[in-house]
Amino acid sequence: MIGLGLFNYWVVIFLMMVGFYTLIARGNLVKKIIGLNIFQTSVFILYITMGKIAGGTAPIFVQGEQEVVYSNPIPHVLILTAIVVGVATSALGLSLVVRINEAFGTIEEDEIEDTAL
Amino acid sequence: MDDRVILRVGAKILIPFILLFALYVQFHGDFGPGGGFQAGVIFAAGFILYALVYGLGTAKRALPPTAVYVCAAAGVLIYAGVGYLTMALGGEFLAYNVLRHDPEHGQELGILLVELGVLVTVFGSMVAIFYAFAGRRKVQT
Amino acid sequence: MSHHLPVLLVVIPLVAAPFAALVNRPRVSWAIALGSAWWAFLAAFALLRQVMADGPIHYALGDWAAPYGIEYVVDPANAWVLLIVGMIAAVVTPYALLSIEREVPDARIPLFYAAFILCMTGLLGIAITGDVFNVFVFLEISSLSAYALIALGRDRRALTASYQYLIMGSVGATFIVIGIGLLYVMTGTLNMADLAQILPELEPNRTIPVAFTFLTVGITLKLALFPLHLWLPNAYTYAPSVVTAFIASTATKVAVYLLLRFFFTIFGASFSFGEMQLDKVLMPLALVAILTMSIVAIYQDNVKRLLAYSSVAQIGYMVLGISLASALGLTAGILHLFNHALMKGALFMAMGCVMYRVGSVRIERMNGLARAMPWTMAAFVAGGLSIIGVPLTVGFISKWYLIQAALEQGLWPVAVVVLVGSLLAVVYVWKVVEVAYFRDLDADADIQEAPLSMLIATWALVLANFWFGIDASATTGVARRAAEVLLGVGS
Amino acid sequence: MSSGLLIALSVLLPVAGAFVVLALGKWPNAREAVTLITGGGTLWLVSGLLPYLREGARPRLDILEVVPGVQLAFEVEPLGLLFAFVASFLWIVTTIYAIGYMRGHEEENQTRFYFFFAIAIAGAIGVAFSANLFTLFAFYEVLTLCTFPLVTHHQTDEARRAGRVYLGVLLTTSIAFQLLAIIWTWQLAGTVEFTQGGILAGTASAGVLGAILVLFVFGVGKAAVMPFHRWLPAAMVAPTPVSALLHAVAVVKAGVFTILKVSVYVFGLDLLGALAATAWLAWAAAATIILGSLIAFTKDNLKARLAYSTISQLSYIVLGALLANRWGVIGGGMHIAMHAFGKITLFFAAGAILVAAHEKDISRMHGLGRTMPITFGAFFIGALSIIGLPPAGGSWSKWFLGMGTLEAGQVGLLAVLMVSSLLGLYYLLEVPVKAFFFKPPEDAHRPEGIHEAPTASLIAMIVTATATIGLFAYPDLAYELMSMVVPGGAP
Amino acid sequence: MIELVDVALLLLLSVTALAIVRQQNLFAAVMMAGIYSVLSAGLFVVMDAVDVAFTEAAVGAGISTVLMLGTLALVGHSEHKPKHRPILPLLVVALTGGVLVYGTLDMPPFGDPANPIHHHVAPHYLEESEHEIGVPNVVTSVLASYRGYDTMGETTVIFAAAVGVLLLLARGPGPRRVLVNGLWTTVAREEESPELEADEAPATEDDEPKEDDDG
Repeated sequence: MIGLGLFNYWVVIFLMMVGFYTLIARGNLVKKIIGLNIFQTSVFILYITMGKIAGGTAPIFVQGEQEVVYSNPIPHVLILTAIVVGVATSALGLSLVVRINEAFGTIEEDEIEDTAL
Repeated sequence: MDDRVILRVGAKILIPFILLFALYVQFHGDFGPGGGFQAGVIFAAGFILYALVYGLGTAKRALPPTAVYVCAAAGVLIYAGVGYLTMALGGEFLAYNVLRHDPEHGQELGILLVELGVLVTVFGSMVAIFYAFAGRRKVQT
Repeated sequence: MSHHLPVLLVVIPLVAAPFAALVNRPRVSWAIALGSAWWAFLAAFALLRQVMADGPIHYALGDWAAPYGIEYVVDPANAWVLLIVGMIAAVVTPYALLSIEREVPDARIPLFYAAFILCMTGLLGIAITGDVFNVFVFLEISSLSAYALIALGRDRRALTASYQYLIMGSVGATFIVIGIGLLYVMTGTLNMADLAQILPELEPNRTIPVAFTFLTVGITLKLALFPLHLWLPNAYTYAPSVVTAFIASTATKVAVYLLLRFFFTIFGASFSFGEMQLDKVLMPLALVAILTMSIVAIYQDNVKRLLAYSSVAQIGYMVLGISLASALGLTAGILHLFNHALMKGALFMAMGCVMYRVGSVRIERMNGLARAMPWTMAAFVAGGLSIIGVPLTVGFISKWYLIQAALEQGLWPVAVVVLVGSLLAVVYVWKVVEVAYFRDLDADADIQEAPLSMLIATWALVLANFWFGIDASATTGVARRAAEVLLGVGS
Repeated sequence: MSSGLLIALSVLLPVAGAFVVLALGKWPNAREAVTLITGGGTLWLVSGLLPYLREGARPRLDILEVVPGVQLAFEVEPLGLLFAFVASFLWIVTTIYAIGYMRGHEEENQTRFYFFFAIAIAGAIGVAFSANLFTLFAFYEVLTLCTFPLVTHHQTDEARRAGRVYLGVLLTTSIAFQLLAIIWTWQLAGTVEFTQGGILAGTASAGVLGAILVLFVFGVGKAAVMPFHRWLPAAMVAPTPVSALLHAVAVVKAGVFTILKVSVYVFGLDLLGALAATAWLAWAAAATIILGSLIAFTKDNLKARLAYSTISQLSYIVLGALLANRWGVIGGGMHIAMHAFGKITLFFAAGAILVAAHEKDISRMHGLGRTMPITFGAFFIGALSIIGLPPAGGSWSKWFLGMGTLEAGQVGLLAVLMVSSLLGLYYLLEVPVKAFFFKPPEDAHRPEGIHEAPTASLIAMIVTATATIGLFAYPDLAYELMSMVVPGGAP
Repeated sequence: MIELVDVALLLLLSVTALAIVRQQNLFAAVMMAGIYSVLSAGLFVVMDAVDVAFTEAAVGAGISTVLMLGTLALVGHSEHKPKHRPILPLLVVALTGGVLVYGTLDMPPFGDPANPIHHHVAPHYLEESEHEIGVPNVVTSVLASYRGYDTMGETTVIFAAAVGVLLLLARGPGPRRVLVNGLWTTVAREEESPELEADEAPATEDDEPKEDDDG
């Protein structure tokens, strides 16, 4: 797996940037949230990738075996927290979208700007 | 609603299993993957399935919104409560060692309790959020 | 008890929030919020006194020694920020009682206070922790509740403002997470002190500068440094008055603190300013922020928006102090955290009083308002004088230090920009003053002075503006110590 | 009474009086009685300090340390005492005058007028007694701000425009230049205390010190050195007592006083004389003297003419300071007192004409001297003093100033003084000459017989006119105090 | 073998991500976002992060999708075509990505056990947690005990989100207030009405002001 070198990271960075792009370039408020989700999920992948040890196994102790290499548990813990934060943000963002739709009658950014004037 | 009989029966069979699975995830978290958060999500998912199939009204009668809000708040209180308890027992905040006579059991008990707190909050919050969304009606634009 | 003070400071409000959400009586929720706010204020004050006397306090959460567990570390720098948050909360909450009843429907008030307490808790948590990932968690607590609070503004544009803030805030937070991840991958630790120790020992590499960049951009998004400030004017304009007053005086301050912590404690001044040449980026941005945002403020018709742009300019002052990277500059920046909280708090609270009686803070609705609401407008004038930097107000003290710091390095053009910023402040403050004092009150307007509880809270901050502007030895003493701690000099 | 208490009370008494005035707003007689009593008390307190100075002491009162090394403190030295004497004495006279004027003119908001008037006096005495640049700057700005409501007393559009110019110029110059100069001084010298012989010598190159001097001279906008003189004519929209006391005495004298004080106690005459910038600035002052006179020449509105005359005369004092020798400083210091008495008499007369005859323009005052002999008589005496002719006090200060130019070897500057006096001879004496000897315009409705201003105003005018003559006969006190400022050989 | 799975999953993820960007039917986009989550969960399993995979599947593919669908049901599901070419966002994204790639150049290679990440704090957990805590799943130990405080924060985040969503969307009982002259004023205290069924709830019984103060 070491053979992959940095390639793995680069693909993940590409994924991140696809999400980031959707987030900042699109005018649809729901699409932005989807973009945010992809962006964040990809960051999670980056973290988990960093914690992987080639030939390692999930960090759950197995009785009796001694020579087991475990992958690093810390990124897992951090990402568990981050996932929760991510869904919390999405939920709040989506409820804002619902309210914006009720107030402005649209969820397209440019139309909102038009009606707000 | 009659044409959804299969759905309802299916759900009736499925939901107990989902809840059971959630409990398994909760208590198996020490040994395998899983824990309070995942269990809470699954619990909530089971209940949301119920609500989708039987209607929001039925769901709210089964589990009133107030109860859901109390759940969402109670989990945080349970978690922090463990912290206060350890403090009262002379340890640092969330130092589970002091919960029992020997540290290892204290840790186990502490983890169990805080995972319970997580479960309760996650379940409560997820259902509360679901209720909030489902209680909204589409605006004609 | 006093041993547990650092953690209790945060977790007492944290458990208060669920209670505030559950009781279905607005005034009980308010009382809970009031209790939490005053607790935070007093506890932060006690902590500050303790660290000033005995040096830093460490508290290992779960009794796991750092870096294995999360630890709370209190030193003069963050005790100072904790005090700012606690103090503003303690003043704003009494004020909130009536203001919120006017601006938020009753049914939402309990949840409002729950979100308010959570926002405060999050800010306290960010400031006090010694663990970089814990920063992120509490950052999200404060951000999520802040988004909800801002969306409660009664204008429908509060919703879009909140959404915009949510998007930019989440981008900022995600950048911070990326930065933390890159730091972690190079060092294997999340503890701040540990990071500070390991980072200088690393071989020169390309990852750490990138981590640094992401953290800087992420945090500057949160603190609304020009040109990443776009979320701020709308958010401040449309949020309920209380929320604006609280967030404007605390949230950006905590973000500035975070920036300081990363620049100076974790990366170290020699890396941040030597290798990364941070000053070359921050200083021009700060100067441009001071000038352009002050000018933009002049052209605003909504006074809350005017003050919001002024805030972006004032953030420029803080960042300018940081970018000088000297003890004096840092002292100026840290001092301005506190001073700006006092003045902007007072100004936004005065506008909240106007909102309470007039229902708008648009400038054309303030004709002759000084006659109907003399105390409110006097508070606005006093806060405005402080923004301008008239002597015997806190604004002057900040400027005194900032200019001194600039001159110390021979940067007299910087000093001139700071002063020009003050002059622009004269223009935008006086714009409001002229309308309130020189126009005639609309004949059919039936406007009374704001309620006493709101006035008292507002004037408490106004008087603090003068008190700490006349006797600044305490505030400057703490700011200097904080600067020394961050720079790693002195004790 | 200890000297510290005397100092504290002489600043606090007017403030206390102001608040009593505010409380007594509904009873005009009591309100004005309190103002008079306060004025008398203040004069008594100030005079109580004279013996200390005669013993060679410098009574000092430290209030508190604002920031480390910077004190809010008072220290009485002869120049300050002279200024305080002039301000507190003329306050009493002006109050007497104002009682007649404000009632005769049926002005509104008289309570506010007396309130801010008293605060302004406190500000002036604070300036006079300040022990360092910081304290001076603080009271300087207090003076600026509390005179703003007086300038804009009528709250009309015209007043608002004038207020903008007033505040704009004074705040701009003080914040942008003076504050910069003060902080720069602090940066270089490590202190801002006024010290005999100066504090800046040897701290930086002549270029830097010259720049600071330029910042000081133009930064003290109240000294009205061109091109920062516009505020003074603008302020003439205020009621006449305001113009009389503040814009002939307290405010403008605070400006030139600051320049004298900076010259003597911050730069020191030796350093000042060595700087190339001094000579250039002296010529800027000279230009202001000539231009001010020339513009005064063209003004038909009496108050405007007096305002430009003031601008011109202020630069005499600035010039005196910049001559950087003993005679120049003595002449400049004495001119503070001499010009004050002379100019206030002129303003009193102008106000009296307005109240009694409702005339503003000189061209419409032909023949008015016959109806108002006392007023125009007083005007004549005041004019003599301003021009510098015996038997009025102004001749002494002009004499010393002339000696100063000779000692400095600046014959050109002496010529400027002469030319300006000649111009003054015309533009000031034109008024009484036309009033006494010309025929009234045909459309003017002049009542038969003597029709003077209200008695209170007349009394005030007579007092100041008499004092102007008295100062010719007994200039001893002013001279004695100024000699203490620059100790040296006999003249 | 594992490399192959890894590469395949990454490829699929890329395809899905690009499809989401191009997709203008939001329903489809949401479904694909769910797929994206499931795929990443698969990748997490490959990377030994079973707990994370579990959570990602439950949250990303489950809860998030339900919420998004719920939102779409309320707001409609088609996206407008972007009007102008998004030059600036592309620049920002290219710059950000470029900086990140630059940053990875000195990162230890993927999967390298010599990576410093594996040598400071993590070994302590792996070696000590068994007797310090006694729970076989190290992730649980770290999550609930070593970094238990973070998890409490995380619980609070969820709670905060619930508070926020309820503030925005829930309609509770209580006195009815309307905007009069830009201010909330109690008009009449109604009976605390039993909560309305979703289907019967009037659309704008709520208190959204539609007035425009600034416009």
